[in-house]
Amino acid sequence: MSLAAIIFSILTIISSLGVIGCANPLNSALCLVLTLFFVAAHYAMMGAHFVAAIQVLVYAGAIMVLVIFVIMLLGLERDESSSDFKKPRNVLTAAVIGLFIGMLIVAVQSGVAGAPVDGLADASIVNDGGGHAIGQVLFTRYVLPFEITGMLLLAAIIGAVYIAHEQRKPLAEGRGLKAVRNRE
Amino acid sequence: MSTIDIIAAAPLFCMTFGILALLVLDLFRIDALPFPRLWWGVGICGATAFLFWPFLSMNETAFSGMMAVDTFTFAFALMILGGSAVTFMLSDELLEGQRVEPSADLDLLVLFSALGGIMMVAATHMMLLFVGFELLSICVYVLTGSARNQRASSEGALKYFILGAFSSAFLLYGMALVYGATGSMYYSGIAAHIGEPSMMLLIGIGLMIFGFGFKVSLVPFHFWTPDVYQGAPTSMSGFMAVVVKAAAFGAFFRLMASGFGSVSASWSAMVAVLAVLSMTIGNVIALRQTSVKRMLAYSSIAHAGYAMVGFLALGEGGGAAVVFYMLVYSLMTLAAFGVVLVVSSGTEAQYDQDSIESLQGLGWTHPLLGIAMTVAMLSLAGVPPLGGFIGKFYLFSAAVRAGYTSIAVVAALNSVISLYYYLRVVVVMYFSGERQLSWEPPRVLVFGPRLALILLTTGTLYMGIFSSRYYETAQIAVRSLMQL
Amino acid sequence: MEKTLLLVPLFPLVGALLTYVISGKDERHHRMAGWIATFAAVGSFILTFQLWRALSAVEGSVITAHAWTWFEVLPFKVEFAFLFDRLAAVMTLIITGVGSLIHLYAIGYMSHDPERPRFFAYLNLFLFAMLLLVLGDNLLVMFVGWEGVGLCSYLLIGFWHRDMGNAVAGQKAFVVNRIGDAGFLLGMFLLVMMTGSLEFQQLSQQIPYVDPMMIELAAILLFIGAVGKSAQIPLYVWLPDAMAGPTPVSALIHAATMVTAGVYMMARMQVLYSFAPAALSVVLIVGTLTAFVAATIAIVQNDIKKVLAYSTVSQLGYMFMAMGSAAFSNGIFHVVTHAFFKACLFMGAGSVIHGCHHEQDMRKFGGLWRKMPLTFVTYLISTLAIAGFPFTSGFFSKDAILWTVFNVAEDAPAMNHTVVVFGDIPLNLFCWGVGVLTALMTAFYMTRSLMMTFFGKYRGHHEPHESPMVMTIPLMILAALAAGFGFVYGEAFMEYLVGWTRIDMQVGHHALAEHNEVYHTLELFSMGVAILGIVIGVLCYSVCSGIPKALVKHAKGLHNFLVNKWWVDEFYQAVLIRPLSGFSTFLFKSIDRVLIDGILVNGSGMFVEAGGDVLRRLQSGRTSSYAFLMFVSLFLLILLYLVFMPVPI
Amino acid sequence: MEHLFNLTASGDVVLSLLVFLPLFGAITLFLLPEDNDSLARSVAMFFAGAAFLVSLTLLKLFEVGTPRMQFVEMMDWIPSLGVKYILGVDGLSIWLLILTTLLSLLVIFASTSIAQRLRSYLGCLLLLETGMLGSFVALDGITFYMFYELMLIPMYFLIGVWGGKRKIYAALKFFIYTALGSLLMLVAIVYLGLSHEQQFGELSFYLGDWVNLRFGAKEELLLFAAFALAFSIKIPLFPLHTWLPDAHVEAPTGGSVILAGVLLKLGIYGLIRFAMPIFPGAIEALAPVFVVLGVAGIVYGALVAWVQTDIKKLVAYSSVSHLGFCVLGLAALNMQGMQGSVLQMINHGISTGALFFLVGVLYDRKHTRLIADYGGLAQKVPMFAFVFMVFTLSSVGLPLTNGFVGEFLILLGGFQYNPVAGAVAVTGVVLGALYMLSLYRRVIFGSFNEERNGDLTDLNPREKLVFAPLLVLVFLIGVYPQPFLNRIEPSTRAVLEYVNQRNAVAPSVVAENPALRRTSVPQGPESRLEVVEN
Amino acid sequence: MGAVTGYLYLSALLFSLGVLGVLVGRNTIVILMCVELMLNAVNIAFEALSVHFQTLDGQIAVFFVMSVAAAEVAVGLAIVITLFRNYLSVETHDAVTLRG
Repeated sequence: MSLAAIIFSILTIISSLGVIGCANPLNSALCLVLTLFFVAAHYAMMGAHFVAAIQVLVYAGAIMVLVIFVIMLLGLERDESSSDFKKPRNVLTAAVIGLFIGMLIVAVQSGVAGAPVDGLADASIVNDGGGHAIGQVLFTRYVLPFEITGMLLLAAIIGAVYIAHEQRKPLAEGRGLKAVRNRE
Repeated sequence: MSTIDIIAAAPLFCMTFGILALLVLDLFRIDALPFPRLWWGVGICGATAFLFWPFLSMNETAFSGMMAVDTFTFAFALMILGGSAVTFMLSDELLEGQRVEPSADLDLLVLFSALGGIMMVAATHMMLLFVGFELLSICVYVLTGSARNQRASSEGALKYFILGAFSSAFLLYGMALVYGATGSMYYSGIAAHIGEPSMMLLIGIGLMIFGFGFKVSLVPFHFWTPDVYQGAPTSMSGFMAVVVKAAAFGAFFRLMASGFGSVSASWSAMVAVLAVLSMTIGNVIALRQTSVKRMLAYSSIAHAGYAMVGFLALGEGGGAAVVFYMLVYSLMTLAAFGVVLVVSSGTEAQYDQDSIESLQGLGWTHPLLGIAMTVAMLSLAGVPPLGGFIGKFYLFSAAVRAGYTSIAVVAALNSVISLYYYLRVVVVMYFSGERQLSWEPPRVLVFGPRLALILLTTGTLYMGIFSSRYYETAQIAVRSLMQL
Repeated sequence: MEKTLLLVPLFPLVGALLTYVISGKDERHHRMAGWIATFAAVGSFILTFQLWRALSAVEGSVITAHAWTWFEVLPFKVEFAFLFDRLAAVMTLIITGVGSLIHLYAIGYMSHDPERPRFFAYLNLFLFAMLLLVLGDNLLVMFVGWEGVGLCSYLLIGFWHRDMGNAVAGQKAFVVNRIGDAGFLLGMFLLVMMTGSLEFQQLSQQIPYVDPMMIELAAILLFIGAVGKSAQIPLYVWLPDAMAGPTPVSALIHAATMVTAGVYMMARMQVLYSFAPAALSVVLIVGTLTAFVAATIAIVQNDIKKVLAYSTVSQLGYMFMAMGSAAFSNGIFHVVTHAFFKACLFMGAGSVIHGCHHEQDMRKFGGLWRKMPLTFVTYLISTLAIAGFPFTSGFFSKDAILWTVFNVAEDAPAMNHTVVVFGDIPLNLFCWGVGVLTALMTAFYMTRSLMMTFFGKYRGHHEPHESPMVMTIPLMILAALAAGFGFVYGEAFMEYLVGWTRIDMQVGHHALAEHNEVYHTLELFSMGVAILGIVIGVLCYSVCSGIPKALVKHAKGLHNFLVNKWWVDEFYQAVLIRPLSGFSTFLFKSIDRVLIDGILVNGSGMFVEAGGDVLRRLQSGRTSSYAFLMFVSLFLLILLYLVFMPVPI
Repeated sequence: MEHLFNLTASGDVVLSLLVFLPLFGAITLFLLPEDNDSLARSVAMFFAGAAFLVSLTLLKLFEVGTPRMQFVEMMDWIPSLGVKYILGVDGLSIWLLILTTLLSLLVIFASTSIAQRLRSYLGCLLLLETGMLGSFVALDGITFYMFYELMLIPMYFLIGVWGGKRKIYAALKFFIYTALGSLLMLVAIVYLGLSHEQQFGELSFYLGDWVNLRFGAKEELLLFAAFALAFSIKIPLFPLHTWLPDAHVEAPTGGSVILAGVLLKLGIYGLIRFAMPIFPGAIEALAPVFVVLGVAGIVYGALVAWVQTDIKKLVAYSSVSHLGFCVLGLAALNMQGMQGSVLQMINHGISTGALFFLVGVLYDRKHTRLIADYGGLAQKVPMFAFVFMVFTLSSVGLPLTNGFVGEFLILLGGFQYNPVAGAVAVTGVVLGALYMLSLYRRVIFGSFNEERNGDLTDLNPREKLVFAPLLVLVFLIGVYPQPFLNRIEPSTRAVLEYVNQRNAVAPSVVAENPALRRTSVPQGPESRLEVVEN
Repeated sequence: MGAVTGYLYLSALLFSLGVLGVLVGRNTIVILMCVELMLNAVNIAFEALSVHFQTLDGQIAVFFVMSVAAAEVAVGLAIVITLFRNYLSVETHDAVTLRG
């Protein structure tokens, strides 16, 4: 790994520690934004510029804005929920996760396969990192997952709206086709 | 778009069109629908199921290898669509009782999750699997929280969401590790490149088992099930217990069989442990439950344990046993949840009345409900003439054929333990004299639930006696899946 | 000929059914019942008499009749068949003869009992069962009769079932008999194993080839059955209590017929016993002891029926002494004579009780010879007979037994009476001595009962009256038989029987004894003993009536011991009944309730539920703890199977 | 011997008709209007009567003297798993069928005391009858198991809905106790079916195919243990009997008559039909265990019955003792014992069934089962006393009653097998007299308590009609049992010869552990009998 | 060659930190963010593998993961709002009515 990558990795880890460590949800949200930027930097370094752009645009931009908006909406920026690390359970959790990391590292060292199998294995496409190649693959091979993801987003919207919006009418004469039918 | 893609796409188009049509109609509040909204949902499910029929005889993959068009997908699609249709029927006009504001959005979400479920089962590519998995999960999180102003429902939704997201992240990480270890996202690609199972692969498989284990509610990952089933409105917990679990089992089986089939020696030990734990702990805790929904939740955990036994005997007909068992399991559990739904969806006093005492004397006052519940309970317990017994019988024979006789004995003993709490329900309904509770479940049943209960009960009985035809289709399904 | 043989048991059966059918109707039918039953008994007596007459004409003097094959599990087959030979003839004549007389007597005795038909039905049923026992062609048909009579004695003893005491006595009789029957069953099984069949002809052919040890065992087991049925030590306790039944019952069942079944069985199985010397010694000892013990108890009894009951036990002891010394014909001779005088005594006692309005305590009698002359005379004759007064039938049969016991040692090769008791006295001499002593005591207590009942002044407060003719006729007939039979037909009877039993040839044959001077001295000696007993009895209870009271005062302990029947009942209660019921309650309470039900069944249920409670608490409801538990278990699972699975790192 | 089991479908349908007739009855009952009791009873009577008549014609057509299966029906049920629907009747099951149909008919006829929900009560009885008949004729492992479990549900409802005070506990205990045994048997059945696939290629659950299977010693013992456990719970064999008293005490009269009359026999029948031919080595090796438990059951049942205060509990424990006899007969592995055992099953069905009817008569009038509440009934109800006397004698095994023949053969067989066991078993006969007569005395004799039992009425014509056939049977079997034995003999002989022949050829289990060798009397009894024969 | 393993180490580390955050976190929104963190860790792994294998599958996977993450957050926050409306707090340890 190049030196820059290592530096950015350390920065990413520090900022993610910040996300966990901060008592105030607002601070941790900001730390998360920082982490996302560092991750986008990693993508860029790896040559996937388009992905890095999307990362910054979608993740940092849209999702985090929404999160911070909700934090402000619920007025949580003031309360200091202390996720103190001293509690015995948390220490145990940290220990288990340490072991977990060790296990993952040992696993990752060996297992990575050599040659790619069925992907579009030519360096040019990857390197130019442009949207063109991704778009081309996305709408030929991955068309079904793409459509389903569309469905997914639509469902998420309907669900979020249904569940979060203020209750407009008292239960009895709720709008909707059935209620109307009853009225005749 | 080769012909196979068209055949594969037809049902999906039909379903999507139905959903969007419903959305638009509801959006503009045009009551063009001559019949209540729920029958629209049933209509869509019916049409899609009809379009799935050509899958029965085929055995290829469509959408450039992403989606499998074979009997296995057909079988599970039928189950998922059937389950959704029955959920629609069951919740007809009973939603008020569940403190749920009746609106088209719910039906949409149910249909979306059904679509997601089918995609999961049909997926032969990890990405499609993941996206289907998420579509199903997202919709069900919302459905759980659909009784917005009830604390239990929102708490259930919260728990389900956090733990669901947590486990899907693990699933995803598992996929990444497997992708790293094998170099391909296609099940066939994975199977081809597995070779000597490296530690990274095994951990990947382990994490994916965690993700699916959570969805199927196997024991170490089952903690959410009782709370969510109790919190969610009964029709939704019924939907989750049946459709979601069936879809998760379908995808899990396809992944394990065609993806990691060749290294089954390595992960079968883990599956065996999960199976035994689920059976035993599921049954043992269920003994002490007073709430019917929580009891049914633990019973579904136990039954997930029984179904996992099928995974141990991939070669020797275990798969067919799992497919058949899921079919029978869906019939029994939906019937049970249906009865609880009807009983607890009366006046204000009833809403959180899901205690076993609420069923008191039901056998005599409401013969249909009584019989449906008794058949469901006895079938879940595995008493012979009913479907539950035949399902268990297939599972036992597969396990014994694969040499896991000791697990078959454990399963037999667990059935005995389960007898106790299933029979307690029958005791409350028939043996403990007249009804002391003030309220009565609705005397004359609305057409929807009545039809659904009759269908489910006769289905359970039918499966008990004439099960061979369905078992053969299940065998064909699994055979096609293995060579894929 | 076979037809009549089949009819003999059938008559009483039909009689029983008829009387029972009309039991529910009005008063007129009740009287009829008695006569129907008696006609049935007399009818079967006549048939038997005909058969007996025809018997001598038949070659080999055996008539057999085969009804049907009862059941067969090849190679073992059981037929429902009857055998009529000399022995059976004798017994059947006694049963039907004495039976008819007792039926006649019962009509009078039970004249004002509301449930007469039921009584007579049971009596007839008893006759049917007894005839089955005696006429049976194989041990199993005999066993049917054996248990049948046990049942009838149970029904008859508990006839007046309003009073729970009678019912308990009836049940005690049946259960004790059943203990004997268990031994009988085991004997039969052993015989089936050894010889493959139970028919008497088959057995007598097979037995010589069977291993001697098995023969001894079979003999002992069958003897246990006899002990149960014929009330020998240790299973005699039911007979005294059986006096709770009406007196005709005691007369018929507990004197003449049923109790002698054991003796008949040994006679019938004499082939087996002749090959089992050790068994015979046991029989001899048991017989002697029973005779002695019963006699001692009879002395102190005050209830007239109890006296006669213990006297029956004692006389049965005598019969088994005869059997024990392989003198089967002598035993049967004593059975016959005993049937006569004991039935007469019981009926006499019955008519006394009937006269004194159901009073049974001898201390309430006295001076009845004037009021009931006929009963007195017949009672006197029978007492003399039982006491062994010279030239009465009792004397002849008892003397014969004492004689065979005395000199059995020399000329009975089959008998190995080398068993020595008390220093060097050979067993049989010891038994003879005890036998003589018992004869003395018998004479004494019978005379005592005679004196207390018929002499002195009347101590009761009822107005005694003589019994009607229907009761006194049987008394007179039997008294005559008791007096004369021995003298007139003694010789002919022995000839008749000995002709039947080939074995008796070698053992103490009566005729031989004629020229043997030792026999004559013995005869005189036993006459003396009998007369001495009678004289003492007369003296004690007439002239110097102070002696018994003085004796009672001095030998307080001994008297008390005897009055309480050697504490045998209490002994059984303490050693057998109470511990058994204690053990069963223990079994039920602790094993059934606590061990199997409590611990195993409910216990496992509770264990599983406790497990459920523990695991339930794990479900704390907090999401973060769920996530924590899930993650930790995942980690452990992966660790677990990574460690076990040999995976190249 | 193999010829016995390779069947050809004989084309007639009488067995299916017999088995499913009550089922049709139950279904038509449920379609009837709810409240019309007399209609319900007449319909139930019609179907039960029809079933009885069919069983009688079956008896008439039954060919005596041949061990082979008759009226065989063969049909595929679950082809993929080789599960076939095979019915057949032979000497072992013909009398049990008739006993079932007779007792069911009598129970339905005598169901006057059931006040509420008579329709469902009769429906449960008919369903129960189907289950019982099916179990007795089924020859395929799964079909047998299906009917075996089908019986549990109606019996569970009979006890649970119409039972006494602790009915729920008793019903649950009954169901779970039996289900535990039967589920282990299910695993064994599955294992057998699969091992047939390994050894002979195709999966089969038919008894005839299983007979050719060969197992290792430990494997055979384990499988036999699974079957033996299920059937021992059903019998009930000594340590596993605690469900019986509770089930009997709480069950309604009809329920306990059927439970005692027929359900208990399935245990013994199952052992003879399934366990013996398939695991001859194991049955030979474990015969001593069964003898010991059987004899223990006899003595234990008798003693505990003696100290009971509740009549039904007393009769229930007497059943434990009686069936201890049957087990002893079975385990003696000789002709006398086996035939005695099969005959004793029928006798026990008649005598104990009648005894429960009698208790029912008292319970319906006075609603109490405690012995102390009765006394001196002879004066008030003489007819009842007479009938009670006859069945007490039959239960005690008095000669000329049905009890004696069976008991005699069993004790003879037991004695030949092991004299000590025979001797202890004979004490059972004595104890039997003890507790039955003490029951009879305390209930019937003694002083009559007018003010408490004054209103007792004697047997009404309906009850007399119920007892009449049973009385006739008691004396018929007692006096002339040969026709019954003729039909039982060929089948038991076939099974016994097959077991001995298999053990002679490949004494698999017995050879390995000689300790389990059968104890034999000094001279081998069989040899002795042969000497006599020729 | 070391690049991919390096990034995999990084993703493993980030993933574990995310898990730690979820297990320790008390505020629902913080847990939500930690889940996002875990998903990002996986994205890094996918991207690294895509580069290593020289194929685009990994990158497309990242796209799908991102869209799923977005949908998840949307629904998650909606649930948090209803939770807030019913429990007036977003602490997970408050919502414990369902248990046993």
